[in-house]
Amino acid sequence: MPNPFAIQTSIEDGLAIITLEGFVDAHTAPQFESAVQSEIDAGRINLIVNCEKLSYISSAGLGVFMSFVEEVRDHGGDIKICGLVPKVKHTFEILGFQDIFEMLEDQSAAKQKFIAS
Amino acid sequence: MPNPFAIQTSIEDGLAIITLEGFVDAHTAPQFESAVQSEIDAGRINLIVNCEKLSYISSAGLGVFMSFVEEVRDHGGDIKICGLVPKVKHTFEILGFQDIFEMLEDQSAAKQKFIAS
Amino acid sequence: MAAIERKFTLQVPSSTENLALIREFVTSIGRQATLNEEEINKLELAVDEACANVIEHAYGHDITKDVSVRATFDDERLKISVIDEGRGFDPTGVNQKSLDQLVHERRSGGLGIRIIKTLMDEVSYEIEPGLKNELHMTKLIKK
Amino acid sequence: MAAIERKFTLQVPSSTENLALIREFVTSIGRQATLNEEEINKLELAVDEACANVIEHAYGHDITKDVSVRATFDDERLKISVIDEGRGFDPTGVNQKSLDQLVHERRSGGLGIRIIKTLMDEVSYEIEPGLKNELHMTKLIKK
Ligand SMILES: Nc1ncnc2c1ncn2[C@@H]1O[C@H](COP(=O)(O)OP(=O)(O)O)[C@@H](O)[C@H]1O
Ligand SMILES: Nc1ncnc2c1ncn2[C@@H]1O[C@H](COP(=O)(O)OP(=O)(O)O)[C@@H](O)[C@H]1O
Repeated sequence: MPNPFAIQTSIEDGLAIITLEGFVDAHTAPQFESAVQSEIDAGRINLIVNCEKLSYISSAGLGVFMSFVEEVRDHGGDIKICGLVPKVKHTFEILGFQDIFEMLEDQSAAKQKFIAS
Repeated sequence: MPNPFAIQTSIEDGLAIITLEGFVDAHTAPQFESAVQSEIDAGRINLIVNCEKLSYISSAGLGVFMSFVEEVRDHGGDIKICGLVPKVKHTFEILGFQDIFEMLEDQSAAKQKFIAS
Repeated sequence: MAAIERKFTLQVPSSTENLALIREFVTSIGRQATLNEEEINKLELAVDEACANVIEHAYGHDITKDVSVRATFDDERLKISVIDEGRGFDPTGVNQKSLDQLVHERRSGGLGIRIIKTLMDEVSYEIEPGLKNELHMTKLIKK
Repeated sequence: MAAIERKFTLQVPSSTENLALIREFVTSIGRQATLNEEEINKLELAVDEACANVIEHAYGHDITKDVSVRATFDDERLKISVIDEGRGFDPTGVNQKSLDQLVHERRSGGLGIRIIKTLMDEVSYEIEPGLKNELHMTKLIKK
């Protein structure tokens, strides 16, 4: 596990794109949380979390999605998830996240959704 | 560790090319040993061991090189090693293998050596 | 003839830094027990959740404490226990809220025990606060 | 102020199948002890060799036996012990042949103990055949 976790944020067309890589568990979730918090603090309420390179997530990571989504929706924004690999997608689905979050194939599909709405 | 070890043998220009992938330790070295043995049994005494994808070797793997090299050299052949990544190369060097084995950059350099000799 | 039971133990300081190692431990055992990838993924997540709970709740992030994970398997089942000497709790007293509720309350937690119960075939707690708390989990091995 | 000592234990059945897990265990600890990659690689190889020797020589590939690896570290040193209850041996009685000799004799072994002694800063054996044999190894942590 030389590089268990990495996180990157970029802004494209006014959308905040947070890219997760490796493991999001109770050890690394705080970094994810503060990345989301920073975007919201900066007034960005349309967020895409790109999970193409995310290989594992535990409830600590899922909790980050749970705890911010109402806040951004209250302000007319959203958090959309894209690029889930099957293993990670399965974890989201076990808990019923597909009923609350939009999960898109890839980043461009997620961007399209924001632009269309 | 979904794929800790793999081994492949191919014959090119009369040379046996054994390609190692992943970990060669006391658990997987027997497979390496029997791959070398098969080539020798088939009369092939010019062997290249391609280590480009080898990420780890312990003395069990080094022992395979040690135990066959005299035999093939007695018959005018050789075992040449190519493509060592720095970590693995370091293991070979700790034990002085560079004094006994030719270690080449890549497979084509190793083939060249056999053809030139 | 019954298969030999194989036994594994891992004991590490109570720190989330060790969760990755705990997951490696558990997936390696799952593979040896011939679980398929999907079952291994479930085992990995359940044990991660159990250990994260110990680190966070039983010990309140006190790295001088230890978390133990013990596993045994034979042909039929893989049993895994997570053991702490922390404060313990009453698992029957934890009320499980729906995901909707948790989201509504902007909670970042509250899913761990549900995950464990969903993913494992048998789950039981043995609690002796401050002495020894054990969470026993079983996964049946399908042939 | 002295750093807290952190303690790790792994116990697995005596099978070469578990060497990969033992290496994961050791590299994870090395990383936490802030060893650099080169030192971690040395530690990984030395402990692998020590455990392979236990599996092969101390127990003769008897999977019903256990191999234990214990590690502790603080700011200055990482200590790691490999423990078995197998047949033991006299480490002073093992004669170290040169690589040339081993190659000449077409030997496939005879490098393990040399590797351990070369890679670790301190090495000592405590042997009580059939009861408890311990190989203690230390790596100094350079700042
Ligand atoms: N091992 C434990 N020791 C003490 N308390 C625990 C333990 N596991 C769970 N709990 C308690 O049960 C509650 C629910 O746990 P869980 O469903 O995992 O959600 P979360 O950990 O996210 O709060 C925790 O908030 C905690 O109060
Ligand atoms: N843990 C051990 N228990 C019993 N005998 C051992 C142990 N470690 C080493 N030995 C003995 O010492 C010899 C040399 O060991 P080593 O240098 O590791 O080479 P190899 O294991 O390849 O033979 C072994 O062949 C064995 O007889």
